[in-house]
Amino acid sequence: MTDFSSPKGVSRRGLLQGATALGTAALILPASVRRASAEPKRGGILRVAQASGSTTDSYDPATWDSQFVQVLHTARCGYLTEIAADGSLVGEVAESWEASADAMTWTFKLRDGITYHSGGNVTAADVVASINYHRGDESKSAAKPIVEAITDIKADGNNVVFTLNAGNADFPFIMSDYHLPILPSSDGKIDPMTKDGCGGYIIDSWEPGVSAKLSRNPNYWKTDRAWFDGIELVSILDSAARQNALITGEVDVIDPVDRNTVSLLERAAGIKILATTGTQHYVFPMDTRVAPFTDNNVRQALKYALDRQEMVDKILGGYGSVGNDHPIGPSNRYFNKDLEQHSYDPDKAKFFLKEAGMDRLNVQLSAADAAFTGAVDAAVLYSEKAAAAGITIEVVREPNDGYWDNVWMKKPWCASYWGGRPTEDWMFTTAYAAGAPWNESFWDNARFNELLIAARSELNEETRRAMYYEMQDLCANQGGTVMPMYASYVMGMSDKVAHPEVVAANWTLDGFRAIERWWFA
Amino acid sequence: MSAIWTMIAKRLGLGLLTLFVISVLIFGATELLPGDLAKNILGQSATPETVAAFRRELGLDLPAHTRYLNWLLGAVQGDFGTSLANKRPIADLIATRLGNTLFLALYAAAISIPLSLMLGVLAALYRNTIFDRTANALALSSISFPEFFVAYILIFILAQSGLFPSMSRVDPDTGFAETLYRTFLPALTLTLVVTAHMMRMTRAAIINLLASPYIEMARLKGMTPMRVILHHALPNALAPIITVVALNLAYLITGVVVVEVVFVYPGLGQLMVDSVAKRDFPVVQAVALIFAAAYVLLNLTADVLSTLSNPRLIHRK
Amino acid sequence: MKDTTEKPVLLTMRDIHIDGRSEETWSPIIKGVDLTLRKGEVLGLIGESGAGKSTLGLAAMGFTRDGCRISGGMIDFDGIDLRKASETERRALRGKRIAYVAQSAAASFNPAHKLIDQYSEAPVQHGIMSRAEAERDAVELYRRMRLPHPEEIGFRYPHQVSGGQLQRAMTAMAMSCRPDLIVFDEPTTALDVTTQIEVLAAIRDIVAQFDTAAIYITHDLAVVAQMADRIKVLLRGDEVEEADTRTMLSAPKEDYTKSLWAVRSYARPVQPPVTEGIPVVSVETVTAGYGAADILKNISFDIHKRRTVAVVGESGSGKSTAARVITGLLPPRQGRVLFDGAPLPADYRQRSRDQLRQAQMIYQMADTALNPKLRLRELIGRPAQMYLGLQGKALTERIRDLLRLIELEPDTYIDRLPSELSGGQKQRIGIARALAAEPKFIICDEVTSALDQLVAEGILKLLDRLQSEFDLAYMFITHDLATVRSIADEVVVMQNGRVVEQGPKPEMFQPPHDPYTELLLSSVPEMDPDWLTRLLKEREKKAGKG
Amino acid sequence: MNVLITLFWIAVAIAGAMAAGWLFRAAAVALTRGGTARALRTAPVTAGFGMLVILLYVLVALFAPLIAPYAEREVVGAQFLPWDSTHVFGTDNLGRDTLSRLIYGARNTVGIAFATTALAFAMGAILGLLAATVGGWLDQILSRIVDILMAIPALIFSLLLLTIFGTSVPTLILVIATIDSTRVFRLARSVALNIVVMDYIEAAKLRGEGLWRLITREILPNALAPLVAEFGLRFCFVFLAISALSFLGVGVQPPTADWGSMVRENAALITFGDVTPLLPAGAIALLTVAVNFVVDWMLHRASGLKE
Repeated sequence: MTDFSSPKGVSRRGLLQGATALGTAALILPASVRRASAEPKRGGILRVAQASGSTTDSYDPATWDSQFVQVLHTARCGYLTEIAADGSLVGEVAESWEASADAMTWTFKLRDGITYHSGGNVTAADVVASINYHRGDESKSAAKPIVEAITDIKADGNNVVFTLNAGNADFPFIMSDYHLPILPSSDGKIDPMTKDGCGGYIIDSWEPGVSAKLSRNPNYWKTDRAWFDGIELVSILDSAARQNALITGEVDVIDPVDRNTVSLLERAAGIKILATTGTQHYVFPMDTRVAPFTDNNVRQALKYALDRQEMVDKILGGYGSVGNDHPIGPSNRYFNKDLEQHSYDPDKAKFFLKEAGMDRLNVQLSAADAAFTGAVDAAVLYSEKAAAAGITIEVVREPNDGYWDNVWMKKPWCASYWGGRPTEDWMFTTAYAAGAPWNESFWDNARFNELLIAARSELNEETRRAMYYEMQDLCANQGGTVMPMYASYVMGMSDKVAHPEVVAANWTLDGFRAIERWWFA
Repeated sequence: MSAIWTMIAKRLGLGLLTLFVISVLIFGATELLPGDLAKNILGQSATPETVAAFRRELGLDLPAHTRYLNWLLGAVQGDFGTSLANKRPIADLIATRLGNTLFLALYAAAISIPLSLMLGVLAALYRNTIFDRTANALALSSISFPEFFVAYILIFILAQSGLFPSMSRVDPDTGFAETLYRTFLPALTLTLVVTAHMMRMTRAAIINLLASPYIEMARLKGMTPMRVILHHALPNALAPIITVVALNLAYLITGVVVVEVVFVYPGLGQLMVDSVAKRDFPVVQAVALIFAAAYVLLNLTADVLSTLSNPRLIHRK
Repeated sequence: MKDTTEKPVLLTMRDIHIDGRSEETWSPIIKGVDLTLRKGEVLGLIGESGAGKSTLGLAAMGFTRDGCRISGGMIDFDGIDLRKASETERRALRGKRIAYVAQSAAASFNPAHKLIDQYSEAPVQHGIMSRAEAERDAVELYRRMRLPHPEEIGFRYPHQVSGGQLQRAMTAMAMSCRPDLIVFDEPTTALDVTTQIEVLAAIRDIVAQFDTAAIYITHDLAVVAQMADRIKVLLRGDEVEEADTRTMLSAPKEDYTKSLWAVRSYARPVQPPVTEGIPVVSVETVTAGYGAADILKNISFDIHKRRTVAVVGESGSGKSTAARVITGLLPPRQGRVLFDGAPLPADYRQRSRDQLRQAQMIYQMADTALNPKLRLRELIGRPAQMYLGLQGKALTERIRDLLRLIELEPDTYIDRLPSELSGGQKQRIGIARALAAEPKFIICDEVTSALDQLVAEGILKLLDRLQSEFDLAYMFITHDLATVRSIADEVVVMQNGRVVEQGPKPEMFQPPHDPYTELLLSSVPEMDPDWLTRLLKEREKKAGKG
Repeated sequence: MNVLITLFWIAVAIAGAMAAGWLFRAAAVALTRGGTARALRTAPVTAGFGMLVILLYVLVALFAPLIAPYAEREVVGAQFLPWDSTHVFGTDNLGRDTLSRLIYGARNTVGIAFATTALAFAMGAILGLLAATVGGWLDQILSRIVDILMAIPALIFSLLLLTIFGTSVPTLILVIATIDSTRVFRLARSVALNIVVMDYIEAAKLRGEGLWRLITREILPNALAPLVAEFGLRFCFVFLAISALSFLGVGVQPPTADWGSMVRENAALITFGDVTPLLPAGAIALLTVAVNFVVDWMLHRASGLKE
């Protein structure tokens, strides 16, 4: 689908997904592909077509909000830390890091000998300036909330010392966020519009909204990365055009693949499909402050009135898995395996409606493909299945433009999506805690809120697990969010393109790093 | 001839007025659109203070009429400002895309205008024959398919077989022949879209004249049907044909965003749509004015050419 | 007149049948006419509209208009069977050996090309001359056609040349390949009388010079009398009779021919001029015009009850503009119009409904004056409904009365559309519409000039009867002096926006005349075959003296 | 060889269509009387075919619920089922029956297109006739406004307006109609300019007729032929406008089936050689061709050319 989605939506995506997926299930490749991937080698120009990219894109890291700039600048820049393909955290510009006992002070030791494309060395002062750019009252950065906890940053020789306002064991993960590249500085400030960076590729030319050309950084410090000689990133908004470009061999990789036709594409000669499943999930949050959603029976009725497997099959083309009305996925540490899976059950839905004192229910569901690809279709399927339970869902297609401004968290029931969070606490805190800015269902459950705070400081693994299990139960059976499915990232590529056995699932395109991780077979 | 100059001057004046009104309209419309650039870039996370800071920096805190007047003042002096979103001068942003848009429009026109005139003349000559009706039905079918669909079909037939590229990626370094080759499919798509209209108009304009006494005279002078049409009817049918050609040229310049998207061709349409989505007002204005100016100028050119094609209007008694 | 009986036959048409298609059926237009033409001979084809003159003339070229077909008969042109010949063969003849001169030169010259280009087209395309030769030849023929500035006139566009000159240029063009036969299709009908003389003379001379055979089609007997060696009379696709010109004029055999000849004799008794009483309409020192130019310059005349004032002049004389001033469509710059002694507001929009009602107008072209989409019931009924407030049955009764007044059977016609009427019937509807308002005064703007003579006479008689029945005052705008003779009480002669002479009709037709009136009067063709020759001699003599 | 076979089938299709048109015309002539029958008898076979197709579309639209094997929005199976006897044209991306969607699409698409065009003509024609009749400053103002609206690219303009006002069907109709009405205005005005110089208009003015009657009784009936012809064309362009808008993300509300959106939804399949998207596109094309065949005939009649 062509995505003329509001930039607001995209920036929101950046914010909500702005963390790494800890413990996400990495893709395990079939044996045949594994063989082809065996030996990385240098050479070739990789051409990647993506569904985003706008003429208004810029070099300024404060504004990066779409996949095109995320992938482009990740190739150009280095970060303090990097999420490895298996989900673990490794150092990049930082060689190592350590925390004080209360996890409030973090010291990062920088790697020696990393240089910018322009030749200068990466210094601690650059790190301080790069992070400070997003902080402070005058900051206009979309990353401001994730660095808000930092109260102070100091350079200490080759070390950088961060002081936080509260302990946070996950802080190094935050430093891998794509908004936070390390850029050259002078007088304690970075030039946000600089084209310089310390990543594996140098931007030769970039026409925003059209394409970018990059060439390999000859002085790149990583010796086992950056196999391609050059990169061409193209923005192809139209999904059919993207597929055609792959079929006709004009690009090597496309992302994403239209799930409607992915099975047809798979059959084409010389083309393979790569899908990675992480924590990305699609939701239909209800405003629990507004009737009829104030009544949990109504919410429960709605949760039994949709056919999740059908949605996975028809909306995701099978590339995904069913959800259970809470945001914790099977790859999470404390995923509640014992929780009853909600399934399509019109009788149960009717039962709950009766409990709510209703025979019939009429509700409006607002959706636009800006929320997620196929959102409108998903809403239509929902509406069809719900009819059997005496529930009439009127699907309202909202304009993509302005969706996140006018519809999301404004209309009583709408479509939305989450990239997921690496930890249960982070996910719940962001979107389910009472008063949280993105608590899209405005849910306020006393028990849940209490457990959330308790679990954060609970050190006993079993107790903690029990708490998170209960929270998932609360979320699923009393929460205001219908969560039908987890969606995989689906990419298409020429079978000449090879990648490591393990492909990162925290983001699409191997965690935005396919450019430096992949090679031509 | 002086009458023509007066007309041109008058029409240019009216054209400027049109552009002015359009700039007000577009400004008003972008004001009505929900959200502004500051909020778009900052996202939901922004505190009221940071939004204010952002707006102050971009001048979005000023009242609407002040912002408009500032823009107008710059525009009158030829300075269209910089994009709010990425700070690039709008002139730079637009230059290559305008070139691309014009190139594609001219390319499509270079195929479609001779083609449609030829078909129109032939259809008029062989009117009500199988040829006429087939050409007519084919032309109508081609305009009744949505543009993107025509594009997909052409890609399926001509690109997947490897004859032509499915993407029209061009940059200033691409050679002319190569550019022609790469943009062939979008040009062909647009040709299919506009040819029918021009062909039908050519045919109708010619047939409309066939009952004229001077056509009968030409036939009675023993002229061949082809000569009657080309030499006697066509010169007198030029005015409506020129008008419809101008309208279609204007469409080729201003209305091809869908084709740009499908063929990944960096033209003005995509820029306009992107800028509307981002509420990047100065860019929206600049592109809208270019479109409107193209329309006004093409119409003016059409009127001048129509006048020149009519001896009654240039050779007074 | 020349004797051509010894010359070889050029064109033979035997038992020609031509059909025309209307809707889905073919109906006959020409029903078995024979025609023979010898080299150098001029045959006059005469008849009213619908007689099939033009169709027959074109058939002589092996040509039919779209929607017509030759369904029977034989056409032999100088040994070539035009019906059996291929289209290519026929095309090779057209323009080269058979040429055509159309009624309206202004419409038949291609507006996009210069005269000389159109002249050269036939000789160059038929491979007779080179372009340069054709241009030299054009100048020569333009000179022979007595066109002013023959060297330059060819380089003008048709719209830059006057109607009479265009008609001569077209005749020259027809001559460009020195054809054996020219078909003249009403070549002077659209011209003013004074211009007509020159064109007739030029055509006659050149046909004689090149010894070209001609078919001369016209509805005007006096004209054909000057041009033709023989005359053939057609009526509704049938031949009535054929004879040499003098015989035909002096001793027509058939009743129809006689009735054609007789039309010119209608004249109603002249009523004495009114000297006292308030005129119904009084035009006082009116000057009016469009833009900067004055079309009317200080004109005055009165029209009394039960009287007909004929305003005569050639095109551009300002007679129609005078009507527009009276109706209020064109407010005058100076002067005023009085109605029953009271001044009328200059602009019709300021006039009261009753003032509008009192003055009605009948137009020249009934085709454009009647809304083609309205039925007669509404066309006639609307004024009665508006002005007199008639409704329902009373209205229908009134409409039926009006239809009877104009001699149309109400039951048959009341729900017809104008397109279902003949030309004369349409004009009658125009009259009924004017009468429906029960006016005192009617402007008749060239009401008969688009009609055949017999039909026109009927209209004039009707108007005459209505005038006495309803005490109407008429302003009769016309360029046709014959009409003036038959119907006017008083005459106003206009030229270039001025009144050159005015007075009661008997005086006007008696010398001494104003020179312009003299020119007008003398230019009206007469039935005498020698009239043109005589007139030209007289004018030459005068010019010689002067 | 393949080309020959294709050509053969195209020829067969054309012959079949013409035969159908001929039969329909014969039937229509037999069933009508008077002027209508006479007019019909002169209709070319193409016009007969056009009328037959239009009639079929209208019938399908009217009786959609009776004809369609399944309901408009009913999910009847897996997605993209192949063509078979249960689902003649297979199923769409959500597993709805394509044939049923096509049939209901006739109702929605033709309905919306008709409403839009009618509205555009009501606005454009009235204002255009008014401008031509009154002339002077009113004409100047209206013409300038229309010039300005026409100078803004239609697609982008409608996108802007729909973003501002939302994409409900009434808004959609209103926005497209407004933009379309500028074109109608131009046509109506230029046609009327040729009519207002006629003597019968002068006669009506001199009679003291009011503006409304002047326009509705004297001018409109005479301007009808070119307006109706334009109506046919504009009517078809509405489908395209809706389709292009749905390409840009604004269009008819789901789950309403409309051909423009159906083409859009399934368009990508054509690049895999699947002809399913050709069905709604073909439905639009067939109607366009049919309407224009009829329009051509009506124009031909109005022009009075005899051939």
